[in-house]
Amino acid sequence: MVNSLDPTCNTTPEPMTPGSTTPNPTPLEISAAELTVPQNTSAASAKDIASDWEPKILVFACQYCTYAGADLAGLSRLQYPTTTRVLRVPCSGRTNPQFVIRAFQKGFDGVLVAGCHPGDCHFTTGNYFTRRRYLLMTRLMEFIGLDPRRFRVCWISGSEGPKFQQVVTELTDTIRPLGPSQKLWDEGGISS
Amino acid sequence: MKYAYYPGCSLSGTGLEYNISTQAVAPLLGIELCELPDWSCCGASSAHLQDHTLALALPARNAALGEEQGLSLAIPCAACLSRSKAAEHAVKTSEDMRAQIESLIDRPYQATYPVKSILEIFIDAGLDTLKENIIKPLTGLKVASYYGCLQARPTDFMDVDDPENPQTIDTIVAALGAEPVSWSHKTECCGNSHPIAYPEVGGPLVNRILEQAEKSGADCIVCACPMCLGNLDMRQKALGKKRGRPFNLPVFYFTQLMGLALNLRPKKLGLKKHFISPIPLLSKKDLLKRIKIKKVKNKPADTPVPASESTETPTPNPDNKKGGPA
Amino acid sequence: MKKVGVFVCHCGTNISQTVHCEKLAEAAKTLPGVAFSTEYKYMCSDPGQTMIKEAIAEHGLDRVVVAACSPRMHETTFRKCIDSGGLNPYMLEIANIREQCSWVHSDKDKATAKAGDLVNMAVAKVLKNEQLPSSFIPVHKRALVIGGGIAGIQAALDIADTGYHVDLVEREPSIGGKMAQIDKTFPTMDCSACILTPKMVDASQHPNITIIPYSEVEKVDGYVGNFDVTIRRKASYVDSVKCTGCGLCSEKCPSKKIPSEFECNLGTRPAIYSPFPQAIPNKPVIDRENCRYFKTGKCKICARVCTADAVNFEDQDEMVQIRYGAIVVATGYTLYDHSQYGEYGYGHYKDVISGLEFERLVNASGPTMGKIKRPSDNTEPKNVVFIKCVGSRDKARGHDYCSRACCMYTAKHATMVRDKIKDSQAIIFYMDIRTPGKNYEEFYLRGVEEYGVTYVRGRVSRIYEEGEGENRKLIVQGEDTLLGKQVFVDADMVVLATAMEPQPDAAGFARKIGISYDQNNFFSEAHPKLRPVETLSAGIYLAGACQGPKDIPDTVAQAGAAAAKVVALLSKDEMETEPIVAKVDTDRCSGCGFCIPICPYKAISFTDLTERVHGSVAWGPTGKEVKRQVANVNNGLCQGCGACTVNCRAGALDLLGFTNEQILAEVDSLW
Amino acid sequence: MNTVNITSTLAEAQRIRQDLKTKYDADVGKCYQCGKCSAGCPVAFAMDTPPHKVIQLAKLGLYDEMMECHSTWLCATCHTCSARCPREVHPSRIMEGLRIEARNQGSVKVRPLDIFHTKFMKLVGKRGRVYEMALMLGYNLSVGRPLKDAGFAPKMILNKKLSLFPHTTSKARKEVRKIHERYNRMSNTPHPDQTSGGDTP
Repeated sequence: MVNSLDPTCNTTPEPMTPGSTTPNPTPLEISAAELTVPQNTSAASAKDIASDWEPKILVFACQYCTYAGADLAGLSRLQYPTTTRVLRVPCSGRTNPQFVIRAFQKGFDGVLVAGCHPGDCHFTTGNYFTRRRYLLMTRLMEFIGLDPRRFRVCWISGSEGPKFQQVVTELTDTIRPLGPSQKLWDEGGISS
Repeated sequence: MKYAYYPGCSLSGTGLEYNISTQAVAPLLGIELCELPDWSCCGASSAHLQDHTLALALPARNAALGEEQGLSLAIPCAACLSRSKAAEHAVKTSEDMRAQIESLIDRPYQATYPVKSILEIFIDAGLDTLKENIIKPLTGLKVASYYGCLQARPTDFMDVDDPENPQTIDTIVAALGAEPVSWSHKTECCGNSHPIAYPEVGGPLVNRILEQAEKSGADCIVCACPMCLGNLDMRQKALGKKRGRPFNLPVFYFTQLMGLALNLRPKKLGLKKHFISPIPLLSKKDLLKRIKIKKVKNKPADTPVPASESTETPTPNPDNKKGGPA
Repeated sequence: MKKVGVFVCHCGTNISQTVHCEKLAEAAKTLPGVAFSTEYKYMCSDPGQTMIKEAIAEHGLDRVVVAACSPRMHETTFRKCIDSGGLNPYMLEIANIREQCSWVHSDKDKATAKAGDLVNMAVAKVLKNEQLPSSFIPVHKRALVIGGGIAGIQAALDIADTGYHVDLVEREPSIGGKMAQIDKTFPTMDCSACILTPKMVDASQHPNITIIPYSEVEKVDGYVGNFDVTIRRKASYVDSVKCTGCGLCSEKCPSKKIPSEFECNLGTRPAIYSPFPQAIPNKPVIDRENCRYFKTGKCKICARVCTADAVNFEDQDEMVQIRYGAIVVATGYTLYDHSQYGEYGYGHYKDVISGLEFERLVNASGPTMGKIKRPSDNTEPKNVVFIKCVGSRDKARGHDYCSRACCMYTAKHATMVRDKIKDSQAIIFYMDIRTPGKNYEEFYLRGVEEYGVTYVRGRVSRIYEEGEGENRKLIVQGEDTLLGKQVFVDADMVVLATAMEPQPDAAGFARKIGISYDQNNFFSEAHPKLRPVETLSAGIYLAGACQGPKDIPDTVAQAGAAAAKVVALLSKDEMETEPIVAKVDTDRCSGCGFCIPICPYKAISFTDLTERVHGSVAWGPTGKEVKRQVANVNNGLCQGCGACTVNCRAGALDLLGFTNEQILAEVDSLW
Repeated sequence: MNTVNITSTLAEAQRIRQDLKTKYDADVGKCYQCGKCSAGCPVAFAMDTPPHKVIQLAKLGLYDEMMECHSTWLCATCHTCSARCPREVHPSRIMEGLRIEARNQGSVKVRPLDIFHTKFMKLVGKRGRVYEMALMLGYNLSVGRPLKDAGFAPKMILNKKLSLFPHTTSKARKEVRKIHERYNRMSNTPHPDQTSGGDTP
């Protein structure tokens, strides 16, 4: 559609980004490997997690690509764990970082934000903003001590059913040994 | 460039002339080949028909020895090359295969030093160093370059330029001044060990290659594998008799032709060890005569007596330690 | 009082096989706000929909949750259903318990628990739904067809016949595409030019069609109904108005020996040329690389001989910007480059040619005037071998897919060889013979029975040359898998049926105009079975081989379908758009403007707001009038992506249908 | 016999396919019987069952017939088929795998070839390098044609292309022997050499 706004260099300095208006170099998924695992997270040792405990993971899926990819995984009957709950958004750009924090506060053990591959976004620039916002968001999550392996951003297109299955399974297997997410959990729960 | 030279069993026996010609030519092009001590057989044509893992362990042992010296293996024989590359590929691609091989050879092996064929090494050393040192270009010699099957395949780890129509030997032959002939059976199989062990099937395989080479109008065949040369050279007379007309296609190793062009003595290249003698062909093309180059103290040699019409006066290769071709 | 109705669908057994639908419906009753909950075998069926409408009436429901298949399948169906049930269509949420639950899990209890959570989320969201009035945008009554092959021509004609104006953009100097290069067409053996040129003439003379030749689409902005397209008219150095198409310049042009792309480099053309005799528009263009004047600065013979003084060497590329309501993409295909097949010797052996090159050889207006001749020495070949699936159905070096048309055109070629060359042999090496169309099988059988074409079942492993000059033969080494024997053929010529591929720049082009493409770079249709000519980008339609390999009958059918979709769109003055648009809460908006540059459709702009402000005695009882700037969203431009809402720190911007409250309600619903 | 009931053999086919896939990384399931491997095979003229038919036998699980065919023995391992296979089935690896399995079952179809390769490996096992003279003599004796290729011997000996004595180094010999021992222990099937053809070196 419209390419009027050159996606890679957004003119207005976003308050959250400290002056970095240069297009960030890596359009790739933000993989757990790049993040430093904070030492002090009290990763529950394997033995005291109930053996049949299953993490609960919230997936923000963009309607045109990742949601379609998840549907394709269904059409091809690709099995994956029942740990994920998909929340449909029109574009990954709609996913406000505050929703992610809210999810962890309410007790989700993992959050996945997934959208179209950069360049393929139905709204042209939506996933560029996702990429930029969540590159910072992951730093913030690390800073406040949330284990970064619980939070993942990646690109899944409408024809990548197997990739959706693989990402969900991988994420479940990474989070299961980490045990329930206590770090941001607010027992009382914010009155809705 | 220094390599751990791995002659292999054939080059210590039936392929002796490939061994001596390689060792004669390499230093002239600044390539240092020091033989790998205590090398063992790579199991070439038989091991992988007995067992898959053992067939990878045998060549892996030699490559591991080379790795300990921090040198890549330089392998002339295409069969040994293929097996060593198979081991290298297995070690690189699968962890448990690497573990199995290492446990068999009781030695670490990470395939950090890639195994190289002599052909590859001479090409990497740069054809211009070769061209500079040519004293006697092999003009008028029409050559059918024969790669055989193991040089170009299997394609998942033999990274040759074009598995269907390789050009590596052709480029060397052209650099030597000879004329590489384009023909169709460059990479057709010569039958591996069939011509020796099962001639009823091996014979026709060798026969069709000789027929095609003859049809292409080549004077001779050049190859880079002792198995291929062995089959094409030893079986040629009998096959010629069988069809009632001798082929008369001498078969060379490309290192022998390089030696000739670099003005080395035929005896030093083992040219007399073939069953189909190349001497009549070479004398017909007057490539046997040696060009006398006056030995000159430290001044660069400027007036060699050019026997043939080679115009430009090539200065001998500076680090030619073995002394000028006296 | 909000009253939610929950309707759980079995979808036959698709859902009920791994989700306890009854338990799910029972559990939904206990959720806050749920007044009614039931389940039924087929919720999307008529009885299912009537059940919903009745429940709405009976229980006074004001919002509905349907737990069934993906919203991408039936969201519109259920919106229409509750609309006719008296509710605003957007008081609906769908829980996807089929594609994302029953089909992907096997443990029935866990799947039912997950389905319960999904229903829980949907109910929590629907409680926050508001009635959304749908908005309308104007539709510009003009269509653009990109690509002048048979697909583009047919689409343009069908649209133009309904009275709307169509621009037909073609990259080459003339329209006609690949079909113009073909000699005969299967299964009727019509001469391709005879059935194509009338359509080309109709297109050129049709009052509603403007052909824009030798041009390419540079940029596409805007959205359905309002595409602003920039077209680059490449410099042709010939004034199309003055030129009469007499062809004198081409005759006199000194550089003649340029390989002609139209003739697949078998024939030659001058530097100033029009590709083929029946070219439309029949106006030559100058090929800058090979024109002597542009290379050396001296020549201009064509300008001198031109009676109409139409040659102009100072011609420049020209950019044209036009607004369109709909776009049809018909950019066609190209052939697989079979030099990947070293074993077939392409490039070494002149007599190994592709199917399209054979078409040129056998074409009366081709380089050999229709006589089939060997490109190497122009002699007539006796034994012609055809090899199918070169590059198709080949994971190692080509494409996985089957190119659909090769079986038929190879059968045609073989029949023509047997027909045109006395006592010739046509041998086809095949793996399968795929004749899916009407009269296709009969056409293939006719070739075998009447014309004596030989079919050998097996793939050729290698081709090599033997012999010189006159008796030079191509030895084809294949296998007859039915006999289990190796098969050798001494062929005079070999024709390879190479795979159909998208145009080389297809991926870049798709990104440029905003449609998606698959892993083979063919453009992706909205749904392979139900919406084959639409794309996921509203207002852009597909026709022909650019969407996937196909033959001419399918292409023409698709072109007609695309035209029908375009006309359906253009027939409306206004188009109802989804009311999923951003909305500004002017009380909260501080006018910081951070949202403005985010919007890719430039839908947000500042407006002035005058309001009365109270708060201090000085301002008196009626307060003071204050003017300030606030953001304002143009509903027509906004496409509902929601990226702006995240940038708004004051929380003033929200996206209707996916408000912050709705999403947070979904997040909270599970705890 | 050319009628077969495949209902029972299909279960066997799964095992064969899985076995070949894990051991030799070659999946017969991918083959669509295009015949290109047989077309390009240099030895196909001498084979009773062309390569693509051998793969079809594997696909249908006709294990016995597969063990009976001579093709796996005649294969010259030139990998032309794998280089050109459009489905990347790697028929050369399948041939290799089936030949080894047939050999382990003891059903040798082309005895001369088996004798040559077994002798070759025994010599390598004993000395670490091939003792060519012993190989040729041993092979000729066990094939019963003592004077085969004898004509070549004098010239080769003269030109030192056939040495009368084995050339190896003690370290090479010891290490290779240990490799064979470790291999025997690891695969706990006695190395086929020990079982068949106990000819003297």
